Amino acid sequence: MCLAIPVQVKEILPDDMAKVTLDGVTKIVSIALVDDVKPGDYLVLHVGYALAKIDPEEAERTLALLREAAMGDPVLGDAV
Amino acid sequence: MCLAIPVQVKEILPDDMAKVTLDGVTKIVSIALVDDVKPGDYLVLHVGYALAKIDPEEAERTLALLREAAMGDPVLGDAV
Amino acid sequence: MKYIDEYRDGRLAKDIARQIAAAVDPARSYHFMEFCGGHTHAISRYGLEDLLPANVRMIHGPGCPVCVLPIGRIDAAIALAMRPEITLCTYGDLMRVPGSNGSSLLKAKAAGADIRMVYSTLDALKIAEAEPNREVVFFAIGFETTTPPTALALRAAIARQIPNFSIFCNHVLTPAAIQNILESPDVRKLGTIKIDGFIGPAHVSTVIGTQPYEFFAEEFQKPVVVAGFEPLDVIQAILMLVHQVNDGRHEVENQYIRAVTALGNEKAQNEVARFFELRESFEWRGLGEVPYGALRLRPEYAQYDAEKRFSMVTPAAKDNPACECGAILRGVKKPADCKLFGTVCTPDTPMGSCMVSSEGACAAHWTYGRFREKARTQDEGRAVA
Amino acid sequence: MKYIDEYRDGRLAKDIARQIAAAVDPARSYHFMEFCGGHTHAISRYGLEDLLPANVRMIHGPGCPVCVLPIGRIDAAIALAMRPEITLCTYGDLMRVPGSNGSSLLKAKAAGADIRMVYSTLDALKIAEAEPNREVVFFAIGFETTTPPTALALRAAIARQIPNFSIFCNHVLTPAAIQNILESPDVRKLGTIKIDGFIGPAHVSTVIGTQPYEFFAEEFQKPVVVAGFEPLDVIQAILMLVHQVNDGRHEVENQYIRAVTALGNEKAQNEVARFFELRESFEWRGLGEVPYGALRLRPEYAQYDAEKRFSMVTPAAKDNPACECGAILRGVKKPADCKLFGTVCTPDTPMGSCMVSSEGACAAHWTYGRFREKARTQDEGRAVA
Amino acid sequence: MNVAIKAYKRKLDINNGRVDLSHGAGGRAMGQLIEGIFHKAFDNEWLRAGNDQSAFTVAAGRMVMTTDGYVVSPLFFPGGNIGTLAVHGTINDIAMAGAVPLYLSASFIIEEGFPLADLERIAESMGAASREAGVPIITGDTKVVERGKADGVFISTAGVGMVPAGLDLRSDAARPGDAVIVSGSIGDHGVTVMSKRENLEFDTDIVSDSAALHGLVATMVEASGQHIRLMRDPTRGGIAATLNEIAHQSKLGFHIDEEAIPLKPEVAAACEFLGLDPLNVANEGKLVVVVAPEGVEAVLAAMRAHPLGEEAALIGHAVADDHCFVQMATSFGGGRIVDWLSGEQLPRIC
Amino acid sequence: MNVAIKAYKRKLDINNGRVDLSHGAGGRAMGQLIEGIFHKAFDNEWLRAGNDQSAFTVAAGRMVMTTDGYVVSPLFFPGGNIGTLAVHGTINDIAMAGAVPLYLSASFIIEEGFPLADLERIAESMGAASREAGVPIITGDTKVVERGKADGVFISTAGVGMVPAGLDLRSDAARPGDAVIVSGSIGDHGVTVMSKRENLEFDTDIVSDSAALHGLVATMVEASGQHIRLMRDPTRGGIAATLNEIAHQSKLGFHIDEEAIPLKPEVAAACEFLGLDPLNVANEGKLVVVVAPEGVEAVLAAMRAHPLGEEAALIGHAVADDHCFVQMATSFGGGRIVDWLSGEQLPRIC
Ligand code: SF4
Ligand code: SF4
Ligand SMILES: [Mg+2]
Ligand SMILES: [Mg+2]
Ligand SMILES: [Mg+2]
Ligand SMILES: [Mg+2]
Ligand SMILES: [Mg+2]
Ligand SMILES: [Mg+2]
Ligand SMILES: [Mg+2]
Ligand SMILES: [Mg+2]
Ligand SMILES: [Mg+2]
Ligand SMILES: [Mg+2]
Repeated sequence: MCLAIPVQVKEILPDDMAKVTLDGVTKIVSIALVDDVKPGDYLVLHVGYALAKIDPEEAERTLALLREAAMGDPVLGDAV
Repeated sequence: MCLAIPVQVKEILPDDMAKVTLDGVTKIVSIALVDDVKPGDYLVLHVGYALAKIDPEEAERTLALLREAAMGDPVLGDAV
Repeated sequence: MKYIDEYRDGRLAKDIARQIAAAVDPARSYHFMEFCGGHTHAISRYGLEDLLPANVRMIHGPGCPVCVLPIGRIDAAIALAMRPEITLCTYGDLMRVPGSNGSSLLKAKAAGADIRMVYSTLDALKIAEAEPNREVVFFAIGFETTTPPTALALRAAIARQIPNFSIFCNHVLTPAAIQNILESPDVRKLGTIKIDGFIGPAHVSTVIGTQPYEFFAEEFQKPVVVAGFEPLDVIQAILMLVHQVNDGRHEVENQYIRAVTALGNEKAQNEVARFFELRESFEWRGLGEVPYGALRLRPEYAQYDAEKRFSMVTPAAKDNPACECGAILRGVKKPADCKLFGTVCTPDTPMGSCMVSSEGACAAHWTYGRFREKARTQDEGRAVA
Repeated sequence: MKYIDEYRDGRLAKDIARQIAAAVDPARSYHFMEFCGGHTHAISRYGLEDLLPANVRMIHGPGCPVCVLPIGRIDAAIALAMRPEITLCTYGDLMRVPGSNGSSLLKAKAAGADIRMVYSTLDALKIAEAEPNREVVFFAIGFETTTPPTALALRAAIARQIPNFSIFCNHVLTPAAIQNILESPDVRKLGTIKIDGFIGPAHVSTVIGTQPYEFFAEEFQKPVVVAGFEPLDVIQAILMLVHQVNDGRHEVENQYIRAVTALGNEKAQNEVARFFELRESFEWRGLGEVPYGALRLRPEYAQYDAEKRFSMVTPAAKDNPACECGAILRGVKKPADCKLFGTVCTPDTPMGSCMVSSEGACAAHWTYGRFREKARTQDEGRAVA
Repeated sequence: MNVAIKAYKRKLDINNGRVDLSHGAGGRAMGQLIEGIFHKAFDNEWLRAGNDQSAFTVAAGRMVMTTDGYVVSPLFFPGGNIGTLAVHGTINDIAMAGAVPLYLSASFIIEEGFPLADLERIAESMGAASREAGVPIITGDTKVVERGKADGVFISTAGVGMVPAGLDLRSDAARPGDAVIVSGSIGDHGVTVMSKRENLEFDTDIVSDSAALHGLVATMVEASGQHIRLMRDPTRGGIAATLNEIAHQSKLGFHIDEEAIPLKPEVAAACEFLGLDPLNVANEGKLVVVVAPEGVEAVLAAMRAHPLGEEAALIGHAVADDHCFVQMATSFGGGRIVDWLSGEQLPRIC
Repeated sequence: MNVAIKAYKRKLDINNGRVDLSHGAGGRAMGQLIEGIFHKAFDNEWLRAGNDQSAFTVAAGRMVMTTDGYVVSPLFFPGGNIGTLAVHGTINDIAMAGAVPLYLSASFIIEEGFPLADLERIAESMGAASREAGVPIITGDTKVVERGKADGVFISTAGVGMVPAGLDLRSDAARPGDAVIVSGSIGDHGVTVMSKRENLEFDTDIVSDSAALHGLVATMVEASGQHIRLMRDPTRGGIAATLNEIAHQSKLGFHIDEEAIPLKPEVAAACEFLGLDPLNVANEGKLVVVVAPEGVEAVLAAMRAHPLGEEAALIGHAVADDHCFVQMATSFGGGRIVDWLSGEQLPRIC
């Protein structure tokens, strides 16, 4: 039910809509719930609405942590 | 368009309707346009409504006239 | 089938045909117009023409309500039916009548209009009751035979308070049409076509009686024999007409005494009078404007009058100019005289109204009788070759 | 697929699994509940359990909005959909959820109800605009993830003046459910089930942020790691939980930092707050009445609230008494502990809600994991034989 | 129909159940529907084999293949239902080649919401009809479409058969002088179906003539196969359409005699009610055969000796005619053309 | 399709015309529709012969027959339309027996109002597909139903074919140890059709894989016919359904490897959008073949040498399993069951 996927913005359209893409598949979705969306941004898409932006640096950091963890280094995570 | 057929009344039903028959085929029709319809009567049926009673004596007279005419006797008809 | 089979007795028919042959004056010709499509159909379907002497010719009159409905009325009905809220109920006969530009109710239905074929006005009422969200319009058409059932439906709609039912009224009157034919320039003034007598309507007359024909018989000095729709009825009526012509009489005679009286069905007449009134003028396809030739709903029933309720307009629309329906309906020409007959105009793709209903002169001839012409042409063709 | 493929890297997963194995204390067991169905699905679909040491067990929580919808709400929706004027729009997930007596929206549709599956609330609005004569009701269901889209549809319906659109609101709140589990007698008082930590919701958290979990971590002394729905996200979160347990910490950590912040999506939160308010109590299937565990439309939007607009009642309806969904949702039992599992209850004919959505604990186990049990039983069977 | 799944534990609720979209989705529910209704009703080794196609052994020779779609409304009528039509009609099209029908296939398109009880009833009558005819339904397919996108159920059957050596009936084989024989009374099927049509309803004891004609055909072929020019089953459009088709294909005309055509009084009466010509009304258990003059006696005798041909009648002859007219001497004594019906506005009758 | 009437003078208005009820009534209008669209598009001697059935000569041997109904929505999609599916799908069910498809029949059920231009487009692509495959459509049927009682057009095709001597593929023939090969990437057809569904619309360059597989099958049979156990085209329900069916029919299990299954990135992405598993998505030009270990190399080589099998891949093996589970090693490294999809809620895709 909470299925959501990461998509990239191709084009901003009127009425808070945007054309987004995932590996050659394109769809028009609502970006009314997220501010300052720009082409190139990655969004979390759920039932036709973007819910959040994906932060590329944090994503990279997660992967780095994963790779470290895989090597046995301590996993620090992001204590909040 | 003016297709009409002779049917015999089998049964008088409520609401000015009647069950009529023609050679083993039965249908329910309106008799609202004809007065004093009784079982056994023959009616002229058109688009679901009886338009007239058939007068058995006159029908017999027509056939008699036809037979006379066929024999060459003068056709008298019914001058009105 | 009682009152059917005995009037289809072929042996009796041959005997009467013999009497007709004996009665006719070989020196003259007899032209009788059967006003009604019902008679036209019977003549064609039973091959009656084969039984008549060569100098007795039947002229097919305008007596088919489907055939005389003008193209503009079909266009108006189609335009109405295409409206999303409308359910148009109609007798099956109307489905294929050509409107403008090759349109028809059948094609409008295919294009998405909600059009339902009904067997009776009662069915249309039932639909209106069952589907209160639809505007159910009954496409009313027909002569005096078919008008009383429409009147009764209207009465029931009022009594049962069915607000979503209305009537697109196209009921027409036979006496007016007969008068129009007799007064047409072709028939009266130019004398190009001779009509020696009429076979009067069968079922129309059950309603209006024989009295309305007295005027023509007297005024135009033409014999009229009201006849049933079975083939023996028709052939007997022809014999009666031959006798009148031979005797120089021009009376109204009633062959269909088993169902028709002088005064007709007064109850039905009253129903019609209660709900309908005369139109000053109404177009008949083929005949043009006919004064007092049609009915409309009385103003007090305006809410049931689809023309008013939906502000319908009847567009001006022209028949195919090559179509000879008008001349055929007035008895001036025969179907085979039309260039379109049997080429582009057939019952499958009718161009004119006479080709639509099986009671139309062209359709009846094509469906049942065209082998006669073909036989002729073929013989001629072979004679030439 | 960027941000997908890299989180499905099996080699990396094996390495992390090795780290988990190295980190765990062999003398103790670790029970972690993944609250969300999305995590349950990922664990089953990718076979994550095969990678975990025997003393790390995952407990499938109630985090599937479809699974926790009580039977009475389904019955109410079916009753509404059977009304002739209603068009019920719903996400496909709900179609097969069992109501009372073997009913479901799928069967109601087969029986004539006008039920349409939509992909987005936008589609439901489109239907309402295109068919102004229908009463279009959106069957709204979902956690905090799915509520903002419903709020936006409501905003659009008001702005575009769509009077025939309304919402049957079944939105529920995750923190309330987590609290309910932690406070349930099984978990808290009886101690029959031990939960050592939680994997926190992924997409719910994009909206509400990580802050709401602080309370539990503190109050119940349980670690929480918010994690993404990809398998590497999950396994990384498990490793993080193991470390917290080993360290005796009970913090809220965020593995899903690429999409989740501490405060979440405030714009979405505001949209929700504008149109919705808390219900004092709402039944969760399996959990019973959960205080402040769901939302309803604010009274000023009553005309858009299908429950009020159509005077809907939620009938009292009992689950199949043999169904163990409740215990499973609270982590007390496992799917295979239910007598109905895999016999009369399968995803084709679900008896309880956990068998309906592919995110339900029973469905996920049946669809992806049941070979494990069978293998066990088979081995046992053979051992005996 | 290749699904054989035992893992489905809950029984089909035939009495109260309806077909829903899951029954067409390729999963277990579909397998259960197919097994629980179709395999059970048709019951044969080919279906049980559960392949995408079914196999059978043939001898060398001339085969025929045919297909027809059945969309009759209403689905059930006195004397049969859409299922019996789907079996009989396709067998008959095979039989009209003089062939021995061997196997049938059946493709079902079912509207969401269709009662399982009705589906079972249809399937069972198909099974019975196919067993009675000795022509098994060896392969099939099931699709479910949304409510409002079909009309209950549509069935398309196909059939194959083997033509006896030496027989080759063709649509252009009629010759002037040939006799036209009809196997029995006309119009029964069409009138029966129309009598049950909403808005047209009338009561009559007439039942559909729906029947498989291959047995009758076999006796005819045996009696005088070499003299049979061609056969047709006069379904949609009635014998009027059939004779006109043959006339155009064989490039000749027909002269038929109205009085010779077998017609039940009730059918005649129903046609009066409806304003229809019985020549245009559909049949589902009758055939029209064109026979060379030398074979007339033998064929007619063979037909009359068979239960489905007891009332067989010689109704006319082929004549040379460039216009391909079908002409009829009316019982009244005149002549007329018998034409295709134009733009028929009738209920669907097959 | 036995009407051959020249008396109809007005041309079909293909550009603007629509199918109306007269096109199904058995009269001239129907004859004109059939001739003007179907006979023209399929264009062969059998249809021109104008009989109720069509004849052909066969040698003695084992024949197969199959049927399928096609109800896909939308009717047109990238890579094909309902007509190409109806030709390819039925040819494929014949081919899955290892047989040489010979002839097809086609039954059309058309909704009143359907544009003649669309019907012609469908018929022409069927004609082209059948000519390309060398399998003529030799007999057919046309019905027209009222608006709202169908969904544009439904097509049921049936087919017959001849099995090469010595070949006998059966659903229960798989044995533990056998290899499972798929002929190419999965899910292309289903994703293409879904991408065009109203409300689900997304854009992608994927096209349906709709194709006739008998040529590929012929090379496989030639290469190693004796080692082929059985074949299936994984249509509705995808390869998940196909493998489960085979498992239950052959009473064994399968172990397959997710990484080995050919899958286009766009199909994978579309499945993410829709929350679907590509294993459940339909194919219309792919086959799954179970091969005895000795034949694997030859079959795989033959497949890869054929344009429709270039991407053929060995995806797993049959194993002994009383539970008939299809188990898959995920690319992630875990194990899972691959099951039938339950109560699919997808658009109709074949
Ligand atoms: S044949 Fe057609 S066009 Fe000619 S007069 Fe008759 S109806 Fe008119
Ligand atoms: S198997 Fe079915 S009945 Fe048992 S707990 Fe799970 S959902 Fe409930
Ligand atoms: Mg056929
Ligand atoms: Mg047939
Ligand atoms: Mg199939
Ligand atoms: Mg329907
Ligand atoms: Mg036939
Ligand atoms: Mg098949
Ligand atoms: Mg198939
Ligand atoms: Mg046919
Ligand atoms: Mg439709
Ligand atoms: Mg197949």
